[in-house]
Amino acid sequence: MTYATEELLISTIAHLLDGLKHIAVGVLSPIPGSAALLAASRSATIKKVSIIGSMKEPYRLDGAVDLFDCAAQGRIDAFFLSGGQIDGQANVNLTGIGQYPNQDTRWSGAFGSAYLYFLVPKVILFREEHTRRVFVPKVDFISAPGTSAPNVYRPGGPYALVTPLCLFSFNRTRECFRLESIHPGHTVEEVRDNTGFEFDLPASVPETAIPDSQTLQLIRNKVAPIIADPYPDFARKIWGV
Amino acid sequence: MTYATEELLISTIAHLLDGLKHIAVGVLSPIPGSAALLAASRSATIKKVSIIGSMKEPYRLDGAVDLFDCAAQGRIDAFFLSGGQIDGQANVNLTGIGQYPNQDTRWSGAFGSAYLYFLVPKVILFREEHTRRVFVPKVDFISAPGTSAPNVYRPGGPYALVTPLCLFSFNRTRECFRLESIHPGHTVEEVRDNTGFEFDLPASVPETAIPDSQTLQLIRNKVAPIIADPYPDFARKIWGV
Amino acid sequence: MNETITDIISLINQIDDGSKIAIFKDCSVPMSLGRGLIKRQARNLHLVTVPTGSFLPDMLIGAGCVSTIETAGVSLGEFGLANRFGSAIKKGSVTVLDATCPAIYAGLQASEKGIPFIPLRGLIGSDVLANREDFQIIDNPFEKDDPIAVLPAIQPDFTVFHAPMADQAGNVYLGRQAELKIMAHASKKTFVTVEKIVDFNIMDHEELGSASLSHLYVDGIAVASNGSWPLNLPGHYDYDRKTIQSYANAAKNQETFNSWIDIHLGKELNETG
Amino acid sequence: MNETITDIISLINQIDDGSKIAIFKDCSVPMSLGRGLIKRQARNLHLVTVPTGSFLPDMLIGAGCVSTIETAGVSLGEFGLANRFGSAIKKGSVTVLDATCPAIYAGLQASEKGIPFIPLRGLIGSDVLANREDFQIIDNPFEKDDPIAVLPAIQPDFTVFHAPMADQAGNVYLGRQAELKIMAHASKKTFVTVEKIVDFNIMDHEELGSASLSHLYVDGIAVASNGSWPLNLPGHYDYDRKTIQSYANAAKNQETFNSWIDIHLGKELNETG
Repeated sequence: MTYATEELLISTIAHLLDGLKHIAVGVLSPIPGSAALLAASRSATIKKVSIIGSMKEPYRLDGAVDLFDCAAQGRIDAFFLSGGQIDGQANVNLTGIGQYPNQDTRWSGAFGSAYLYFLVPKVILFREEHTRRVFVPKVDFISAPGTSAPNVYRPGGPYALVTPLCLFSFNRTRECFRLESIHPGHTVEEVRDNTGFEFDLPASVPETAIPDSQTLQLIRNKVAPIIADPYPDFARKIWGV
Repeated sequence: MTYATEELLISTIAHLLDGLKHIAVGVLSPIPGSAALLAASRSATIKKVSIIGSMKEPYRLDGAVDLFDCAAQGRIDAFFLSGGQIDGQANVNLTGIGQYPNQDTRWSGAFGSAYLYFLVPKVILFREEHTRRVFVPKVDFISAPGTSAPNVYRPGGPYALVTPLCLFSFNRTRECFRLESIHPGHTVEEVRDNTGFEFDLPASVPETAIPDSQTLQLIRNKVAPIIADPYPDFARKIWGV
Repeated sequence: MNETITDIISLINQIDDGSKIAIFKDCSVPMSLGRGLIKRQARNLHLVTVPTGSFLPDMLIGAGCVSTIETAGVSLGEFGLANRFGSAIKKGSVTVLDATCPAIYAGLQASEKGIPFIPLRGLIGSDVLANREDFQIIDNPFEKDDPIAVLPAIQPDFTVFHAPMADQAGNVYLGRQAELKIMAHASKKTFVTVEKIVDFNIMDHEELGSASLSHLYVDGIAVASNGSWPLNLPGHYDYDRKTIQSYANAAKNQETFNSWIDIHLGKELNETG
Repeated sequence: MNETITDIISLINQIDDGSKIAIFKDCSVPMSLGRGLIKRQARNLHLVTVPTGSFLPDMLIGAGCVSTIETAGVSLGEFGLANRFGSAIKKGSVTVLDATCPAIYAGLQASEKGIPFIPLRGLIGSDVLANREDFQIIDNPFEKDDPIAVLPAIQPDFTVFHAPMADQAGNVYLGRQAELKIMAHASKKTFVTVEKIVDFNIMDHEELGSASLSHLYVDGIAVASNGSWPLNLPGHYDYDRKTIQSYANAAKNQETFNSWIDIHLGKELNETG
């Protein structure tokens, strides 16, 4: 079966969520949201997928305070972050470019990053643009640090980075990313050319597994109708629903 | 008009509440509760009387956490405390008699005392038994201290002590009570004989004002039907309602 | 069927001896479950009364189930002193950790927020604070010469309560008792007995939803009809004053307490066991 | 008639220049009241977005009403960057106090509890913390070698929001937006615009009551029909996407923003002024 790039990304992220209990997804995250729903649709362990901003059961939360408290209680196993800039130590910049505070380009702000990144065991970084503009040697502003001193309370942190080119894992001891697989049609050179930071590389980099037909059916039949509620434009574009 | 002792106490306490905005009343407090309702019935300033444990509007609170938060926000002007023992520095013992922790007699415990006593500007102490057993030189256990060091955050504290014999005020600077008035039919000697602590005394102690007929009508027509809801036995005993 | 929905015996058996258990003050009290703990002779429980306690803590203490009680006060209210509690304290058979009502709530709210401690006003100069080795006074870091009490987070192993209803997904309608949410959020596990299990999703219901606890925080649910008896369930049934009075009379000494318990646990056996 | 019930002009005129104002993120936003503040040329406002902001902060900044914004982020969401906000930051005409979402909530909850500060996890090592002179790191007094951030309480002068209904006593039904309670509890005063004022007591209603704010915390109420327009009021009306898109386009530069505001404030004048 043919698949859309988005479906490959959904499938790749979903593999990272197997065996978890509670996955939370932030705003403006149709692909991570779809991945969480896909994982839940085939996993007996996943008790809840929370979609921030959703007012519908079973995806809604009891308000935003509840979300943050829930994470601090250790009741959220995975969350997604993105960044205007992400560097090789998994530092995330959601705040802006240039000299703070009067930045040349101001983005939104840190939101919950410098909190959930510390408390949620598996934070998956996801960005749909894989360029040296995004993946920089050093972020201009650390909205949330990728790593912390050993005495800092930090049960959580970066677990993986998914882009349209590849999947990285993050090694918390070595404080750097490792290229785990390259999506079909892309090369190590392409990843290197478009990544501004150094990363670990296995001797031979496997190709990312493509979604099998069962997975695609789950995505199209189970996930698409649900994700169309918070993200109608996305669902229409990818699946015509 | 003749009046019951309880009506005199209700009237005496109500005078202490004039001009306030929000009065809160604890559990098992029919006389303070009636006094608060009486004050509210004739005062334009009183916006709310909260009766802890009441499930009825407008007397209920949004839960117990709300009560304590509300006090800390400075939104409760008066509250009532009692004590198994009360001493001359207005220390209150709600915990028990004898050597802590294995006390010979254990009462309930401090409840909210070592909090509301600090935060509510006018805390009125009320006890229906005026004996040396209750009003002791020094409490066995300070559930809540009457006074604090100057650097301790304490916008609140003891304001008055009402008993079946008399009305005391509390002088926070001198850290002692002052006899303000004696209820009709009682004497300074009687107060002295039954009080285990020293207190200030004016040259001439006035008699407590008895409730006038308008006050008694308010108590019987307005207050009694309301207080009968949380305290049916009390209302039946005093007013036959 | 959701696997969190089970029977009351299963819940009772999962509450190990030595557990730290949070119980709400005077309504939503899981009396059926409490009697079950007495029946199975639970031992060394660490009770956290939220923030005060009445019949259930007194009964559990009288039945020898409790080694520690963390409380702002235990009393039978208009029915008088909690005599099994008082007697155990005098004998020293139960350790009491005295607190204030807002201190209990604040400790639970700290646990709810995943913070290790929380500051709280009051307490300074009281014998409550003087006897709590786990409470401290620090300087407010934002103000000169402003001492303030700091309290460690309270994380119970279990919150147990009784509620009007749950749904098949495991969501529980609480009604006005919003403090039950704090307790569940603060605890490792939450067990709930309910009057009934309904067929609609409670959280989908616009008005019930905001007064309900998400299944995310609920680890076990069992139906227990009249599960708060002889205490009340607001909006559903009132106190059984006669039974409560008979308890208050019996609990004045251990022998009459024992007889009362024998009679009433026997009853429980037939009703829910 | 309760004296807290008044008209929107009266509320707007009571919000002095320089006030610290808390606004909820993306629903229950008092847009009518916000346009009124622009119309009366309010100045030097200190906005606290709870915890993030969208159109209203961007509009108020574009109109020159704001000198400081305390926020976890400002964005028009799917409509893109908040360009008046970004432009003001670049020029330095607005001071930004960057925070995280849970830090804003925790600061308000500290004010709600009347505690001067509150600890919070995260933040350490971020440039958010590094740039907040009013945030500190202390040692957890209950654990060795455990640094933790402590944040001062946030006490706004005003919380302002829009809600479905209020009653004659001044109680306000909030629906699911429980955070609005925290904001009102934390603030010196709370002003609410509502779709309607109902004749029954909201607090007496078993199901509405627990999702409502007591009149004790409400200092002013005014009817503003469609008071959240062009934003949504959950359960009542949806976003007006066309108007929001026209704003997002116009706000890309100051001139087109000014024209947009002129048109839409004129409209407001006729509708509510």
